[in-house]
Amino acid sequence: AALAERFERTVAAEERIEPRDWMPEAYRKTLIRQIAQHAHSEIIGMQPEGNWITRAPSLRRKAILLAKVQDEAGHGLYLYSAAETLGVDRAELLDLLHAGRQKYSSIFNYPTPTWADVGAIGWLVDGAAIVNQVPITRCSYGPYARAMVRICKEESFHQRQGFEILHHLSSGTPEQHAMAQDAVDRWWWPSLMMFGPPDDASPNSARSMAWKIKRFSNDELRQRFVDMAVPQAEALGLTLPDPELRWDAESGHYRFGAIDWTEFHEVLRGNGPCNALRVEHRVRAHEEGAWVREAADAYAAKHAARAGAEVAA
Amino acid sequence: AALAERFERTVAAEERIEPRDWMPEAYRKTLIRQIAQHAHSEIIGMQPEGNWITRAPSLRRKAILLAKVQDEAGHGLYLYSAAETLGVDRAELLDLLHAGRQKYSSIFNYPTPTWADVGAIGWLVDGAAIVNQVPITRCSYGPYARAMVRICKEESFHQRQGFEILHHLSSGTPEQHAMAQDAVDRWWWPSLMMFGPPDDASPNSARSMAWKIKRFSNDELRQRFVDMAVPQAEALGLTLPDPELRWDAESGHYRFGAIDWTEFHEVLRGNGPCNALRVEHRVRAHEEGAWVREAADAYAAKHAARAGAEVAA
Amino acid sequence: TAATVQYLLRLGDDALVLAQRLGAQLTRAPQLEEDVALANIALDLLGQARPLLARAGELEGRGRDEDALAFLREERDFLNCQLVEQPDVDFAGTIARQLLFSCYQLPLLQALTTSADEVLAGVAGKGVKEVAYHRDHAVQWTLRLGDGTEESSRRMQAALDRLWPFAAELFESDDLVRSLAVRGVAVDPASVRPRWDADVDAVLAEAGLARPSSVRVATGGRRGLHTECFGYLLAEMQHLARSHPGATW
Amino acid sequence: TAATVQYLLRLGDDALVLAQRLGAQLTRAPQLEEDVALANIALDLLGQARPLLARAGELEGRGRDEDALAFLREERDFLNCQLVEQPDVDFAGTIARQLLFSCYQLPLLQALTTSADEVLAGVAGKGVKEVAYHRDHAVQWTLRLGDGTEESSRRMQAALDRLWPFAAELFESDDLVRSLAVRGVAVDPASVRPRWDADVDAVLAEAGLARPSSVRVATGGRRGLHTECFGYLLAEMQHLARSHPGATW
Repeated sequence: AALAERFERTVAAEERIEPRDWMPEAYRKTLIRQIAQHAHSEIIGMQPEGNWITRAPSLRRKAILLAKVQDEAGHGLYLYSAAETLGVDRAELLDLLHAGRQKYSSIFNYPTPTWADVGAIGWLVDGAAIVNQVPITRCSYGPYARAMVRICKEESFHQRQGFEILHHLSSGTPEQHAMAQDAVDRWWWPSLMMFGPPDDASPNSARSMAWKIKRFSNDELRQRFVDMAVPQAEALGLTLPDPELRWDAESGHYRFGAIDWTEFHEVLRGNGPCNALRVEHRVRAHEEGAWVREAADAYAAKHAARAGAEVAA
Repeated sequence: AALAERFERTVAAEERIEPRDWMPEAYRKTLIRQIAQHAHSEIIGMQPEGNWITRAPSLRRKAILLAKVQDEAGHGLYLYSAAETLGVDRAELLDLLHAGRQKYSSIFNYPTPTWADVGAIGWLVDGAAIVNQVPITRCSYGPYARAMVRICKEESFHQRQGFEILHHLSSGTPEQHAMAQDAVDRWWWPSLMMFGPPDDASPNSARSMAWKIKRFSNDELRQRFVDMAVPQAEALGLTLPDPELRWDAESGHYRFGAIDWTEFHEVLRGNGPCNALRVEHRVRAHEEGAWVREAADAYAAKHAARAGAEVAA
Repeated sequence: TAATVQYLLRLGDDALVLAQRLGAQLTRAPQLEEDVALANIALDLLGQARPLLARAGELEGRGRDEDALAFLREERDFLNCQLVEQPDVDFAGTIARQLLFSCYQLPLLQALTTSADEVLAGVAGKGVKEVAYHRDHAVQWTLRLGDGTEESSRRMQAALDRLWPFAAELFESDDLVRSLAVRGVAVDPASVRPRWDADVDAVLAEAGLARPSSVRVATGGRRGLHTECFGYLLAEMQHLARSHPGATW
Repeated sequence: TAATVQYLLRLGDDALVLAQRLGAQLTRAPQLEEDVALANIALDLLGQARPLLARAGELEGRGRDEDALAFLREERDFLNCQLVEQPDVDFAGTIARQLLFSCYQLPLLQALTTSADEVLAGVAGKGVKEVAYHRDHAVQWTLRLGDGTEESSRRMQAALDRLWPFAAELFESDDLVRSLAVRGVAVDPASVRPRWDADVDAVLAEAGLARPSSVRVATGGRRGLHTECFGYLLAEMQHLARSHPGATW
């Protein structure tokens, strides 16, 4: 009880819970689930953009894209490390991902048929991710908050690069402009769904807010994203595929049309365009790499044994 | 002895030996080796051209190429059937090919880096094959001779198509012309090597000639090919990469430079640019197809058993 | 005619893309007879694609011939169904794709033999015989693999399960095809579904294979939205032609 | 300068093509750390390729920039060695290719830091540190795989055996490189062979791997003659750029 009280006090004082501190089991579980899902999203999220590394249309864009996808692998690493401070290990979490027992962001179940999709992912998907993640830099759990500081810095860099790709396409040839518009048309609504179900259908949010894992509601964050994206779309010279989108002077916000939650739930249930593809790709890489990981372990064990023998001798 | 005499008489009279006829064991073995090698050449020969099916630059060319490579599979089938009349079966012969214990024409160990190579193979390689094979239509062994009649008819069709590809390239853009010339530069000498070592280094030729399996010496056939190819190269507007090539009015033949037999022997020994690639590709297809062949056999066996059971009932 | 152009592209792209996939299998078949058979099917399909694309280009009136349409269009402009672009994972996958597609294509072409578009009617008339063979080939192999060994049955079932989500798109109807059907040019693909169901179910039953229960429906091809493997197929197919702008071959 | 252009293209194409192969492995590595490491190496190589190609284009004086050289040249104009284009059969193959190449590239770049061509000297100066890491990475993995499990040792040996025929080409000398070496621009690759032999032999010995005995020598890359896998690599790499002539990105 004293421990619980101290935990509550720490959280209330906006101080950080650290791995050595006592924490309620439900808090730990919620964090593990959220951080793992976040890590998995980074890893699965490498695929839709990775799809264009070999086909990037200029060497400069190829280098930027390579670096970006590499950053995502790096984010996955930080986040798995953050999760490991809570007493699970990466291999377990990956097994859960591969078995479909932990989720990743549904947005990565959409395909990237054109180069402009790389731009749209950077602008919209990374943009939405930042809106989601900046508040997590103030999360009550220290390791997660610190990982997020570093990640957000890189994400905003990625978002600018995505914007720049689209800007270049939008002001390029008519074919390039059409390519950019098409990508935005396809990614806009799924990006809005990234913030999760509407507040009245989001049962776990209240507790996460109380624990200061979450700071704002899904709908608040979604609105913040829309308010940010609309003027950027104008700057890009691209339209957003929502006839109901309009400025509401009274509230000081952009109002937008109804989201198709049926699609969201279908994708979440595994029936999106790329769910099977993404998980299969990940599982294949993991399985094909098994002999390599075993070799590394065997080598490490042998050399630890030899080193031990030398010390003993 | 009476059998041997009858065999000799049949051959001498330019009549055909048929599968039911008695024949010397060495004759049978020589034929098996030669027909198998010929069949293997058709099958391996599908690869260098097959390399361009997915990349052919027009739909018409794609269809022609598909049909050609299909014909080669068909030639392989006739020839394996002809070999089977001599008491070996296709599966055995394929095993020998895959184990590197039977050969195929060395010409297929050269790569096809450009579309013009498809033309050069048609014109030069099929051209050389025809010169080699037309005399075999009069071979003393009936099934081989008959297979060859059909094959030669299709080969000469293929040769014209190859010529046409090069002709179109040669009279196309400067890049296309250069592509055609480059291909001819690379295929000319290997084509001359297709006729085998010079007569003074070809120990088995005499016996094959006596048996009327072979009708002309390697050098005779090579000369015939050169005499045919030189005016065709002129018609194509392409040069042949031999500074010593010239018309010899006295003999009525084109004289040509010395062949680099070192290269020939290196490729024959397995050190050509594509030996490993060709055999690996073949073996992979065979191994990956094993479960399919087993399934077909199992199905056939079950249905034969069921049919038998029904008859018995 | 813009609608007819779209419709011709749908049919032509189906045939072209499937021919491209099958052509890549040549030299990779489990036995020589299958190299020959798959090449035959690829040739038939290519032979259907060419007049369909040529006719589409002609009606479009922008000077694009069969090659311009095959080699110079971008991914988002290809209107084939997603089924035909699915990669050849193994021979069971090749056969499953053939089964699902030929059982759809045969009744479709039969109905199109009376199309008001002469070229379309001609292609359909010639194609009916060809596709009857394609279907028979796929059926025979489905039986052999389904009722062969344990491994072949497992692979065939896995291939069907994998490709099943792509079948629904074949029968998707839309305003374009319905309006053309009224004019006697097109056939509403929804109308061939009962025949397909009956044919496929019969083969699966005889082969001892289960009808997949997947509820997932993959779609988008008719609007130019393809699966991620398709861009690589196009890159390979178009690279040479695009490398020599204006050249002929 | 035509000779310098050729030489820059050889070095630049080596780096570009290897970067392309490694880039394709991203999301396919055996563990996340390797996704990061291989991407790092790919980025370094791409970072070397770009100024080398740009410099080649500048000296050539025909208005071709790095992208024109990367995306609009044909296969026969690429001058990379055949080693770097060899496909990634498995992780052992990726590592073997890295080992053979980085043990060659490191002493080469070390010698090129004093090249009379400033750009080349600059790229070499920066590259030496990068490639020292590439080599270390390849060496560490060669040891782990060679001295890991039975399977890893078998695969690593098979990969070395498969790639060994492509090593000799790295050290091929010709008139072009010798004349540039005399002028202090280039380094005769034959001169780095002893160092390569010593380094590679030492790693193989420590890893318990045999030096392959293959006598086959694959060659032709420096004359634009490539193995059949290379055309597919180019098709994929160049398709988008070639699909939009004149566009910038």
